[in-house]
Amino acid sequence: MFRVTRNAIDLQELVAFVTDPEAGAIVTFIGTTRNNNEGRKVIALDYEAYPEMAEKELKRLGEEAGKRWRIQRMAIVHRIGPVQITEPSVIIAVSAAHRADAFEACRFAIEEIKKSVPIWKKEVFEGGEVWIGTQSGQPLNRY
Amino acid sequence: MFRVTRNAIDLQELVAFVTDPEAGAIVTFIGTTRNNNEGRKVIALDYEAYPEMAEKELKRLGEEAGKRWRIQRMAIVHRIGPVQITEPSVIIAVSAAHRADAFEACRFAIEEIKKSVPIWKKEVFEGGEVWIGTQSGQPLNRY
Amino acid sequence: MKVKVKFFAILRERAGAAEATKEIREGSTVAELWELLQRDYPRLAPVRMRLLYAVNQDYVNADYALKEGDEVVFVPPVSGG
Amino acid sequence: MKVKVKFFAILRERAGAAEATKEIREGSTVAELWELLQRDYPRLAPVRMRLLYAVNQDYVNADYALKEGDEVVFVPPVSGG
Repeated sequence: MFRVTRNAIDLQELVAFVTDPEAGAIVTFIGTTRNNNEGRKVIALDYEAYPEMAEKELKRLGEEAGKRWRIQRMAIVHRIGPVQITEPSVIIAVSAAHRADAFEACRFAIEEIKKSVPIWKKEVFEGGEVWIGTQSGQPLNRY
Repeated sequence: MFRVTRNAIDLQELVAFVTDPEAGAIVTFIGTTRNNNEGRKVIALDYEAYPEMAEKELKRLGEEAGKRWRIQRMAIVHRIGPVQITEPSVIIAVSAAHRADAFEACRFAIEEIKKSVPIWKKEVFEGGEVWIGTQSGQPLNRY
Repeated sequence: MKVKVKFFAILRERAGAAEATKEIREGSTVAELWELLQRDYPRLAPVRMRLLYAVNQDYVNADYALKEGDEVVFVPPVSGG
Repeated sequence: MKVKVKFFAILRERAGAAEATKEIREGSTVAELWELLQRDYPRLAPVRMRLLYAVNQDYVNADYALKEGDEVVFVPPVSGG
């Protein structure tokens, strides 16, 4: 299950999806909106995606995780639109026979999402808003 | 929240407990009964605890995690009694401002549980049952 | 030939548009398309950030030669999660 | 003096009891109590595994000197999770 949605994410649905009789471990990562960032008081995060490609990239990284670790199932759902303080913006669930694989694949997934999946967050803070990740002042250049 | 219970564990309750406006990440670990172990076909696991001490040790390891990583909140609930295939025997939830702390503290918690918390599992498999962890043939000796 | 461009996030805001159709000469590269778009949308020009390029929902290099009907996206630094 | 012993898991099954009260001489250590218990419960003797010792819900060393009313648990290798 690799999905981008405008709705609140249902943790139980993801955990049910990855539950497997061959699995002894399920690890989940929930990214939530934090009330502060770099000294700014955050009001909400507002996510935008290139949805067709984002889902394709999520699926691709799930397949890559399946090559690197012995996992049973993986689910990733990323929310777009406004996400209030304490609400989840992304949930990853991974099941595996053994816990090390579940932990490592889950960690890999969130790191990869932050590198390659076309989703962007705008931080709405007291006094303004800013697209996160675009403030590096780097010249136009392929990574 | 550090608890031993005979009831099914409620993942949502733990996640709600650790949800915190200062947290950007929640990592959960769910240990589930796997249908096989060392070539045996597992029917169920049956857990027993020294409950007062188990809860004390869970609390102690939560405090230790709080010293080692910058975490917001932690919850651990371990079920005792029979736990069927795919059902959770233990759930750990950890919130932190940043994901690395949440992942590492959660991993630490499950590793410590397996080392020091007085809970034992008996594996009920096709053709018999066995207390896990007691088959080492090591002489009586303090660790 | 014509290609379709989609703008997202900071580029969408700066372009003032979510989509555009652009007539370009056969064999133009993604980098050349970006140069042309900066003339059409002058507020894209000062965007000094690392962009990635996607054609038909896959990342490509700057020298990728476009074809009729391609869907092109200039990908600002991603920040999901 | 009297101490209370609780048996869990494989030791509970082998002792055939979950609890026992044991009269021991003043200043006995945990290790000495274990020796005595092996006589009371012969099926504990062949248990060749690493045991930990807990008194009043805290781990202690084998040479811990017991006091009246202590709650003692011999902890078989744990296997929670």
